Formats: sequence, C-alpha cells, structure tokens
Amino acid sequence: MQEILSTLPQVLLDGLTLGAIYAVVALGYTMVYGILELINFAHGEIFMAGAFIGTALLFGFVDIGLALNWVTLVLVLIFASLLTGVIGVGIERVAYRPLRTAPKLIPLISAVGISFILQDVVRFVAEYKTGNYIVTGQTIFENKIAIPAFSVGGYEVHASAIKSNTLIVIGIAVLIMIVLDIFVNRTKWGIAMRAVAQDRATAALMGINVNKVISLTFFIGSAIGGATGVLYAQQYATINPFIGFILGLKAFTAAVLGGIGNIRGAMFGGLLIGLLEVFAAANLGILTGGALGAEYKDVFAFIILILVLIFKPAGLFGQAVKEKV
Amino acid sequence: MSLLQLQSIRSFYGQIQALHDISLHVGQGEIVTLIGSNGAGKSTTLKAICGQVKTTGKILFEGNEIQSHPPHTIAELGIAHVPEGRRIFPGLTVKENLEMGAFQVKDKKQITERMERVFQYFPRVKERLSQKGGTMSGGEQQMLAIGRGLMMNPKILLLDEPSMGLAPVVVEQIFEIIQKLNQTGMTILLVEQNAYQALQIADRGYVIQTGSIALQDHADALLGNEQIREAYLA
Amino acid sequence: MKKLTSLFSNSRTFQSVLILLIVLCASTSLYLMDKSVTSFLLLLCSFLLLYYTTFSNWIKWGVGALIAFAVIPVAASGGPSQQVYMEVAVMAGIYIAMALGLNIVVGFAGLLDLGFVAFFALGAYVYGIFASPQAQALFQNSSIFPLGGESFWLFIIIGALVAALFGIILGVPVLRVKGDYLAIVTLGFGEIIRIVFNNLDKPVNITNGALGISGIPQPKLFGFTFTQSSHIYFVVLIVLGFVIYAVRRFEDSKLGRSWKAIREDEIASQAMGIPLVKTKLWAFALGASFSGMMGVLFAAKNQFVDPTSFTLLESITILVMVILGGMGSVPGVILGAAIISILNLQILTEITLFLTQNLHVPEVFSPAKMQRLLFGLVLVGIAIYRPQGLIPAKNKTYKIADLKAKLTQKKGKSKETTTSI
Amino acid sequence: MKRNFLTILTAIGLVTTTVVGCSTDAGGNNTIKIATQSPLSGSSSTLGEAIKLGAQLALEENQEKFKKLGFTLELVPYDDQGDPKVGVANAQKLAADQSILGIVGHLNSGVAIPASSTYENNSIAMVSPANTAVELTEQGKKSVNRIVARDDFQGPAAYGFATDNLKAKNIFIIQDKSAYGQGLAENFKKVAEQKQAKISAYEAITVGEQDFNGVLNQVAAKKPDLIYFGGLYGEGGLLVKQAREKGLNMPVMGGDGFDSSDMVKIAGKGVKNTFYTSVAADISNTPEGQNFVKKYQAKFGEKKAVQSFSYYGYDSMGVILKGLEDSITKNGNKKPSREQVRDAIRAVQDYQGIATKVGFDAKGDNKYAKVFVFQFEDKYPGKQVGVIEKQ
Amino acid sequence: MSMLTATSITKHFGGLTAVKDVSINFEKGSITAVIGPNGAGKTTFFNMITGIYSPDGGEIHLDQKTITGLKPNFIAEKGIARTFQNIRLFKEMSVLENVMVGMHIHLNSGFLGTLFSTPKVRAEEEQARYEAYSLLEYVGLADWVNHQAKNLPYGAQRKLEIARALATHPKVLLLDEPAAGMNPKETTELTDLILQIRDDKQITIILIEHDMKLVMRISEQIYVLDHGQLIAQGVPEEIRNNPNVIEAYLGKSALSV
Repeated sequence: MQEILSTLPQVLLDGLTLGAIYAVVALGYTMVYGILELINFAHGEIFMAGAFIGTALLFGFVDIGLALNWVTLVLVLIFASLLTGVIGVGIERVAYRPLRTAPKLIPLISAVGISFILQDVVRFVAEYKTGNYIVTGQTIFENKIAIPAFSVGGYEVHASAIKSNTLIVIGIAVLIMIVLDIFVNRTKWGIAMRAVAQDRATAALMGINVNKVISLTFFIGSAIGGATGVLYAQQYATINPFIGFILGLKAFTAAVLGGIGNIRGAMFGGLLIGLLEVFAAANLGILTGGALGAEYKDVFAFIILILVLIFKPAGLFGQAVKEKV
Repeated sequence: MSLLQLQSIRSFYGQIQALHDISLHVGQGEIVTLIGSNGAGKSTTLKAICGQVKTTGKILFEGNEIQSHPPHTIAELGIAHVPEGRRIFPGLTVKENLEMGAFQVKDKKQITERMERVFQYFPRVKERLSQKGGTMSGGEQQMLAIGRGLMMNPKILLLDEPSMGLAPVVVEQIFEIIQKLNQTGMTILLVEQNAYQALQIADRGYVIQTGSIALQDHADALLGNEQIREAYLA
Repeated sequence: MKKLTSLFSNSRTFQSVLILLIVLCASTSLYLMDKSVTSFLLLLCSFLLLYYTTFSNWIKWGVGALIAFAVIPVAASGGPSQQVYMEVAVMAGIYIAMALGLNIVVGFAGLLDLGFVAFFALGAYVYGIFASPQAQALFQNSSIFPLGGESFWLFIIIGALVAALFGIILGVPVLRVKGDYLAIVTLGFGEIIRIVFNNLDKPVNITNGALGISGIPQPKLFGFTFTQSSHIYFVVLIVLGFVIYAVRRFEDSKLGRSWKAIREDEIASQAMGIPLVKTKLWAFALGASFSGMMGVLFAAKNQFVDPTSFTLLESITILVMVILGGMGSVPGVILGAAIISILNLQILTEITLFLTQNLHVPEVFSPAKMQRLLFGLVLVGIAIYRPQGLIPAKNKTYKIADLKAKLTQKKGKSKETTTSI
Repeated sequence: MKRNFLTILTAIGLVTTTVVGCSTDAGGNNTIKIATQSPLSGSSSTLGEAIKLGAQLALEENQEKFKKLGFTLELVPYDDQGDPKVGVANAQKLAADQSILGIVGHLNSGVAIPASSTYENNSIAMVSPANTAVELTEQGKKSVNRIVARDDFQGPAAYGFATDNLKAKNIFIIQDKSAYGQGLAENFKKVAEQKQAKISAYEAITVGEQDFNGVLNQVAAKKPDLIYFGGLYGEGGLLVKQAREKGLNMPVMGGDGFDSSDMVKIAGKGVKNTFYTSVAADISNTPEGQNFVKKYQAKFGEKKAVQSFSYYGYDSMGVILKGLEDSITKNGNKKPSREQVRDAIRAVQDYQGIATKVGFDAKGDNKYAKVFVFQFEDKYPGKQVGVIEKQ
Repeated sequence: MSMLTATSITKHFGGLTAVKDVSINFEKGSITAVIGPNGAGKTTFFNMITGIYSPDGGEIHLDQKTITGLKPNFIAEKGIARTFQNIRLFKEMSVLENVMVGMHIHLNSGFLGTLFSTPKVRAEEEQARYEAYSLLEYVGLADWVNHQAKNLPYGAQRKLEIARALATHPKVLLLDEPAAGMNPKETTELTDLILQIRDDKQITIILIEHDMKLVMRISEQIYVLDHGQLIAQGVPEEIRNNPNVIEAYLGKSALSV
C-alpha cells in the first residue's frame, strides 16, 4: 500500500500524459466513426506519419540552422498537421469514398489495407533516407522540473521529476480538445458535421455539401492526429513506422469506451485508458504479489473494453440505437 | 411556365424499377399533391427531384435541367424538401436544426430574420429553441421540419407526408399552415396518403400507382372521382 | 481470347485434353527439372482449371484427389527441391483449412472476426504442451507425460474440440455485440490469448512464455515417423480433405442456410424460428475447430511453438485470404488462401532473391520487404474493384425440371392415396 | 468475366515464375554458396541486415582465396522475417539447393529452433551469430553451432559483475517478453535466486511500446540499486531514457541486446551508468576493429552503422569459410559434401575472429565465448570494464 | 374459437406510448385487418405478437397458451409467422433457399447427421426442397427458383415473403402491408391468394393494409388503431361508416364529400 501511494502522483501524471495522447488520437477515430460509421484503421498510421513528418521537419530546421524553440515547435505542429490533414483527406477520397454504399465490411478492409500501405511507405522512406527506420529525433525541451519528496498523513511520497515537455504535451492536447469541442458545438461547420453524422441524406437536403463535410472531418481528425504524432515524437524521441498500430488500437479502445462518435466520450476514454494502463503497469505486480505483472496491462485494457461493450454496448457516453423493424 | 417539370422520369432500386416514366409539372404558386398508396413511388418521385436517387429523364427547374445535380446544389437552387418521417437532427438543438436549414446563408442578420418568420408560423418552435430536436413530440417535430425547410427561403417546398403519425388536431393545424404558406405565394408539392385532406387544399393532383401516374386532374375533379373514392376512401 | 474461353466452356473434350496436357507438362517438367517454381504453380493451376470444367462433381473430386495424392507428390519427388514444394504445399494446406474456418464465421454467418488466429494457437499449444517435456515439468514428473508422437492423431481431434470449446466460451459474451464492435472485441480476444500464452510462464510455467515450447514430437503411426514435409503433406491433405468435405456439407444444410439467413437479416431469421445465439455459436465453434486441428499439425510439423506465430498480422492475413478469394465462396477461399500463402512463402522471396542477386537492386527496394505494402494494395484494390472476391460466392442452383417432376409425381401419389381411401 | 480472370491469373503466374524459376538455377559445379537467414524486413530488420552485411563482407573478402582453390563463392541472403513459418520454408529451399554448404543465421531463437531441424536433416552446417537460447544446442544436433555465449553463461556473468563490481544488493529485473529477453532475464534471475540475492521485482514490458513509465514507477517505489533488463536496445534505450527523466539514476544492466549504436542515440545523455555484457571484446579501438568499420562503411555506405551483429555475422561467416577450406583440403581440393563441411566446421578449434575467438565444443557452443562487460559513457561502443571467462 | 388473443397490451418508447391498452381477439381461421394511419402503432402491435418487442403490459395468448415476452424464434416455433412492411428477405440467397430457411423449425438434422450426410438427412433435405418448391408454385413464383431474392420484382418479393412465412407451417399468419407497391392487378391476385391460403390451410390471417379495397373485400373483422389506441372494431360495413374512423384515418374532409 505504501508502495502504491508513494508513487501515485507520478503514476497519475504519467497516466495523464499517455492518456492525453490516447485521447487526441481517439478523437480522430471517433470523428470519422461518428460521420461515416467506419473504423478508420489507418488513423494510427496517420498519427505515426505525423511523428515522422515532424521529426523530418525538425531535422530540416537544424540543417538550415534554425534554433529549436517554441516558434519552431509551433511551426512544425502547423506544417505536420496540415500535411497529415491532406493525407487524411486523400485517403478518404481514394479508399473510402468509392465504398460509401458498399457493405460495411468492405471499407473496413480497405482501411486495414491503407494502414499497411502507410506503414510500409514510411518505413521505406525512413530506411532509404537514414538507413534505418528507427529514427531518433530532436527534442526541443529537455529540462526537468523536480518535485521534492513530501509526506501526506504519514505516507511518504517519493521525489519525482517531470519533463517540461510532458507539460507541453498535456497542455497542447488539452488545448486541441477544447478548440475542437468549441468548433464542433458552436460553429456552423461543426454543427453541419454533427448534422451529417446524424442524417446524411437530410443534411444534403439542407444544402450541406456532404462530401465537403466528410473531407473536413477527415482533415481535422487527421490533422490533430498528426499534431499528436509530433508531440509524441517530442515526448519519446524515438519513433518507428509501427508505433501507430498499437497506439491506434488503444486509442480506438478509448474511443469505444467513451462511446464511439461522442467527442467528449473519446477524451474521457483516452484519459481513462492512459491512467489505467500506467496504474496497472506500476501496481499489478505489487497488488498480485508478483504473480501477474506489467505484461498483463494490455490484457486488462482489452478486458475492460470487452466488458464495457457487453454491458454497455454504446460505451460510457454513447446512446444505443434500435433497429427499425 | 412551370416552375418545376418532370419529363419521363425513371428510377431503379437495384434491379427493381421504382418509377416508370413519371411526368408532372408544378406551376408557380400552386399546391400540387401527389397521392397514392404506400410503396407506390410518391416518396421516390420527391427523392428523384432533389437528387437523392439516380434517374433517367429530365427534371427542369425554372427551365434548367437539374437531374444530374447533387442534392446540396439542388437545395441551393431553392428547392426545400421536408422529408418523410420529418428527419430532424435529433441530437441537435432546435435552434441548430433551424440554422442547418439556412446553411447556405452567410449573413447572420438574414438568418435571424428568417428565423423570426418561421416563428410567426410556428410559435411553438420558438419556445423550444434550446431543446434537443429528438425530445420533441411528433407534431412539434413536423413543425420544426417545415420551419427548417422554410429557413432556406425556397422557391418550392416539397412536403413528404406531413400528416404521418400525427393527431387529427395537429394535422388540421399543419394543413392550415400549408395553406397559409401558399397564400403568401409559396409553391408547394405535397405528397400525401391522406388523399382527401390533401386534395382539399390542393389546386391539382396526381394519382400514382406502382411507379406510374395513373390519373391527373384538378383537385375538385379528383375528389369527385368514383375510382379515387373507392381506392382511397373505401 | 473469347473464342478460347467459349471453346473451353462448351467442349468437354477440350477441357479434358487441356487439363491432361497441363498436368502432364507440368509434372514432367517438375520431375525433371531441379527447381522449377513455374511448373509447380502450373500444376496447382490445374485445380483451378478443373474447377471451371463442366464435368460432374464426382469426376472433379476424383481427378482433383488423384492430382493431389499422386501426381503432385510423385512429380515433386524428382529433384532436391522436393521438400521445398512439399513445405509450401503443407503451409498452403494449413492456411486453406484456416481460411475455410474463418469463412464460416465471416463469409457465411457475416460475423467479422479479427482474432481468429487465437484458435490456431490453442490447437498448437494443446499438442505442444502435452506431447512435449513441458507437460512433464507441469505435472511434476508424471509418468504419463510427455505423450509421444502416436498421440498426434488423437490430438487432431482434441485440438479441434478444445478450439471449438473456446470458440463457444468466447462466443457467448462476444456475440452480444454486433458489427464493427464485434470486430474489435474479437481482435481484443485474439490479443488476450496471445499475451496470455506469452506470459503463462509464471506463476506456473504452462507455456514457457516467450521462449516457446520445443521438442514437440512429430506424428508417428505404426512405428513410422512423419519427419519430412513430404510425409506431413499427406496428413495435411487428409485433414484438409475432411475440412472441405465438412464445409461443403454444412454449407447446404439447415445450419448453413441459417448462417446465411442471419448474415442477411437477423430479425427476419428470428421470425423464421432461427435461434440467433445458438446458430452463431455453431459458426464460431466449427470455424475454430478447423483452426485448432491445423494448429496441432503446425506444432507437430515445426516441433516448436512460440507466441510469435500467432500475431494480429496473422489473423489479418487469414482474413485477406477469405476476402481475396470471395467471402462465402468455398472455391474462392481455397484459391485466395493458396495464392497468399504461396505468394508469401515462395514467390516474394524468389523475386527478392532474383532482384538482389541478379539485378543488384538495392535491398531497400526488395519486394519481400514490401510485403505489407503489397498486402495493403491487394486489400484496397479488392475492396474497390472486386469486393466480391476472385471467385464470388454463388448460390446452389436447383434443377427446376427435377423439382417439378418430383412434385407432380408426389401429387399424383397423394391423389392416389386419397382416392384409395 | 470469371474465365478472363482465370486466364489473366494464370498468365501472371506463368510470367513471374518463368523469370524466377530460371534465375535460381544458375551456378555450376564449382560454385559454393553460403546462405544467410535473418530478418531483412519487419521490426527487427536492422539487426538482421547487420548480420547479413557482416557475413557478406567476410564472404567477399575470401572470394579470391577460394578462386585459387578453384571455387566460386556466392552469398544467398534469405529473409526469415523473424517468422518461424517463413524461416522453415526458407530452410527447405536452402536444403534443396545442393550448392549451399553452410548457413549464417538466425537472429530469433524462435525461428532458429524449428529451422535447425531442417538443417540437421539435410546436414547443412549452421553457425548462429545471435541466438543465445539454451535449447538451441541442447538437442545435440551435429550441424548447429553458435559463436555467442548462451543465456546460462551471459546471465550469471552479468550477475557476478553486478554484485561484485557494482555492489548491487537489491535488483529489479525487467524483460521484454521476447524469447531473447526472457531467456536472458530468467538465467540472470536463476543465479540470483541461487545466491539468495534480493530480487525486488521481476517485471515485463511489451516489445513495440514506447511508454515504460508504468514499470518505472514501480521501480521508483521499490528503490532498487540496479535494474537488469533482458531485451533489445529499442526498448532498452527508451527505458533508460525514461528512467533518467524520472530521476532514477541507478545503474542499468543489459545483455548484448544493448550492444548497438542506436542504444546511445535513443537513450541520449541518460545512457551513462548503463552496462552491458557482450561476447565481443572492445574492438573499436583496435586497428582491426577500426579497419573493419572502414571496410564496412566503404562497402555499404556511411549510413549503415556497424552493429555488433555485423561483427558476429562476419565471424560466423569466417568460421564457416574456415571449415569449408579445411574440408576442401581434406577432400583433395574437390568439392566437399555437406557432411564433410558440417564436420569440419564443428572441428574448428582456434579460429580468431574479429570479435571473438571461436572453437566449438561437442554441443556446438563456442568454447571461447568470453563475456565482456562494457559501460556506456556517452558514445558507442562503451568502455570495457570487465571480462568474465567461461568456467 | 379464439386462436390468438392480445389482452390490454401496452408498449412505450421513451416518453411515447406506441400501443396503449389494446385488446383484440382473433378467431381461428378468420381474416382480420388492423388499419389506421401511419404511426398509429399497428406495426408495433405486430412486433409485440411476434416477440420482436416484449410488451410493457398485458398478455398475449396463442391457442390459450401464453406467449408473452417469448423470443421471436420461439414464437415462430409455436406457430406465428409474419411478413414485414419493409421487405426483409435474405437478399443474397436464392428464392428457393429463402423458403427453405422458413422450414428451419421443421428440420431435425443434427450436427453429426449433416456431417456424415446420413440417408435420413438426405431424405429430409430432399423433402424440404420439394415442399419449398411446391410453396413457390402455390404463390406463383415457380419460375424464379434459382434467382437471387433481391432481383425479384417488388410484388414478387412480397409474395416470396408470404411463401417463406407459410414454410414455417404457421397457425397464424401476420401480413404487414402485403399490397404496398403492388398495382391493381397484383393486388387482386394477392387478395385471391390470401383467401386461398385461409381456405386451403385453415390459417388465421391478420393483416395491416392501407389498400381499403383489399381490406374491405377480404376481412371479416376490422380493428382500427389510432395513436396506439383501439378506436373502432367491426365488420367492414360498420367501419366504413364509423365517424371516428373517418375522422382519424380517412380524413375529416371525407365527411363533407
């Protein structure tokens, strides 16, 4: 117990960081699902592409002698998200739009295909350029903020440290979520997005260009996915073309947990999964006396997902839809 | 000149032909009604007009061919379709629903003006502005759906079964409003199963049977038609 | 071209001559040449050709069996490459059976399963654990274990049963969710099974964790040990034959029709008296059992199992086979599975070697590295241009004349009986 | 429609395979081929490629020598994708090509173990540059050899160093749940348990993940004075980096999986106070070592960093060629049989490779496999801080 | 003798009461129509009888035995078959197979029997095939046996749904707008078919229909629903002249004509 408590603040902080990343990636899944009822399997790869684009840009900046600071980070975020946004729109055009009336399984297959293609293209480029597809990038903010040890009610809490970058990750992620929430709930295009999600045919009758709204959705979802990729590369420094897959899976789990199609649900789900994961990794071994360790954390994530789907099929915040007979 | 004209429209659902050579026209300021039983092709005709189903043949609106346009550009031209079953956006608030009707309008002031006009016809809608669309009663939803159509400031209003599932009192109200709208010059194409009530307010009517026009005449003439009586009144 | 195809479809003589010619050419060249992937593939193509002939089913199956059991093994035995062909054929056979199993779930019953490889793993581990020294360690020097290679035959059935059982255990909760959610839940289950196998070395060492289980005995029968791929080939062929037979049986049965009905419309099927959960569970269990059988075979062939063989990519590969071939189409799925496994194990590596060795193409460009890219392109291409697959599923056609004749005959009979009363 | 499809399909099959089928039949009677099998694609292809390139370098350097003996040497690189199925299928292909007399491979024990049965059946000698799993050589196969130290030597060696030199009393073990990581960590743990050391936890992470803060928080709670990590540099580097960011500055120790230039790149400045065991001595400062790096990069480009697996690949090939040469001499300058080559390779006693001296014992393990302990400072390779001889 | 009785059944959806306290008794071998405006609760009523929804209140009895709240497949086994308003055929399956699916509950072949293709199973399958074909002949679809259901014309699809429902050997047959989308000729044929089914097979038939000509011609009893409530019942002539019905359904204006 003492052991669990002593690291709890650090666990929460780490969980929050990871959770913030899951949450923002989950937004992309949930937006696309909300509007097309399609699991955009390639979203994790867009995130990954964002990480690579960001890293490449930073290398480029270093090459032309730019200093790495706030401004460069913002520039990189903007460029990378624009690029990934365009990639997302392109993917929708090529791989999903022709299949809009096809049976549901078919676009899912196309999505899996796109995900493979992206992985391999990025791998190819990275390997061609650097000789190795595992790339270690530039980190802009490396200083640490130390938190001294303290004790609460007789329990001693260990000293810990946070990278300033961690705070930036959380900060930007939260900012993205707030801006997106405002966009979707307050602006005309945001409302149109929800309208298209609820009833595509009727939205078209209102003079809403459905294709444009769908492209916009893909653009925004992919752009924030790409931006998260940049942040991720900053946080972990090392990236490879396969990071998107597992992370995407977990982010998707988060989206489902929160009720897929529901933007606030995705944010909540992401944070929850992140926290649970770090908590499980830190404490499963302690709690089970070493019988089960951190290696089971993913099993728990999946079990939670399955339980939620079975007992609350629409997720924690979603609404159940009944089929009309 | 007719505001809207359909010339030999054919439509298919998969391999099944839903419309066989439908031709009809709606003149400026008219209420024209399309009656027929369930599955006869009434809704499909409306969907064909607003580009929701693929068709062969010509659809002329103000003299221009529109049959190959996508739905959203047809809406832009000034054709408002109030679909069967109301189809309001259940998760959007009433106000957001109305705003979606005026999606093409950029001017905020204009949107407010139009909204005020909708409130004149449907004061009930105003009371519910911040409520989610899905939580309203059927009658209110129908009013919202028509109001949302009016937000487009259309040249023609296509109404698909506005009386469906509504209490007789409410139906009376809705039909009164349709008439009122028509008196202000609005052209209306009304699809109804409730043949008598529709013919009561309409100028002309078409009877549609298994995808083709079986009969067309002035509303009064149709009302007196023995065949119609038998088929739709019992 | 058109002429040729019409000639093919109209003349049985032409068909038989063509097939005979191809089989003869391919098998002689396969026998004589040291290594000829071309003739091996050509020989395999004869199955496809056979499928398109207009002969009766009995003849098709007979000729097919003859080629599979006699012509291929004999022709392949001509050179040092025998085991290569046989290895590829064995793996293709294993994948075909798994794809057929998945086809029941995805193609017939319309339930998207992204964790199908879990059942393969179950089969492999069941045999792996009990037939190897692993069991001895597990049961504290029990004298029964390890079971030898003779137990393999029994384990083929046990593997099927265990996999089916797990299919049901997983199915009961999983089948409460639908569509995309089902895909995610099955994916989750697939991953859980793999992670558990990867971690069950503590607290009790059951699977030996990531190190895997080695020393698994090869099949033994009457003192003969199946050591080579060319021996295992016959085992695979027999099991595969059974699987194809079973799938055919079920496709045209009460159960098969219920699967398809559920795929088409759950509500209408229920209204016809079809119990949803039970029918879906049958699909899960049957599909899983084929995979389980092949898992046992795989473990025995490799004499080694570890969790790396059962990743999500593997599940997706099997799904790709089903989709490429044509969901719900038995011949299609067989073709799809054969193409993908041969592509993976033989053609891609050969092309890579050729390019890097003979043309000195840099490693970065080698096609074997591009496997994911190729997979991706196949998936997207199929989804967009041919969603129904290479050989689309088709319904059984009934001879109307027969039905009519029998019916009038029956009517006549019933009239007779009524008159006689 | 479908008939067209069929014909197109057949045509494509025919064309591609005609090309391929013909191509692989080249090579006369005096051609001797040595194959490599390692992952050239997939997530561990960097290491697999290093093996291949190292082996290639060794082979090409020896081509002249064999030409004089009347033989053309050729390398056949196979990609096992780190997948047992592919590895075994490739093994069958290798076995079918009678001119292949030896194999350098594999990277993954999970592939090496099933593939080695095929090699054994066909008497092709295999020299492993990387597999440390104990089981590989335990079955007494005549054709299976390795130049690297087994887990049950590397683990205890690391333990000895940790307790003797680093004075570790409370050790936290983490592994990556791969065959390699688990083998290493378990053998480390086994000795530690025998010696009744305090193991504060035995945890695992997942290959491919990048956030190890969860486990590290547990480390923070347990306050060990050493972390032992069984796994590769990819996860290891991140683990070290993230540990340091948390202010966990205790020494981290790993096996030869840390022995890569990428370790330093990934872990960054935090790599200080990180130790690893390796069977290769510090050769970067020796003239041979520097020469090797020069040759390697001249041949394969500056981008290809020299990995320790490049040395191992080089040495494995060296041993095979040594055995081959011996068997040719023995056979009166005629092409030897596979069995002869196999036995000659097993008989190699004092081959001085660039990374290690090689001589095989009865099981095929390297008698001379010493374990060197290195400490990273801030560049690769680390400084050699200890040597442990085989007992 | 009553075949099917609904005793004050009620169903709510959210705040909306779709069916409220409806009690209807269907006599054995009768043809009964349930009419009313769209959205009046007719289909919900059918859905409760067939088990797709379970009622929030009230009881349903078939042949004096309760079937309230049973799952649809059990209700089908007990002898209630139906067709659907928006046709629900097994689209990709052949016409004959559609009917054979309807025979599901009467086929006994088990797992092993199917696997080993025992003579019993083969005989049963053959029997099912002929029966399915004879049903198709009965409804006039004998020429479509091998077509995919989705490729049938609209009217034929409706007939196929009827054939499929008959294949379950029902005691009660529920037809939900069987004439929708049919032309007058097809409607007349359908009317004959329905009457014939009743006469040949002694099946109790309940239908929802908007085509008043058809309704008036074949129903022995008519029940009128409006806003989930039963507002009238009686023989066709009574209904035709019932002012409540005219106001709620046929339109108030109809009075003035």
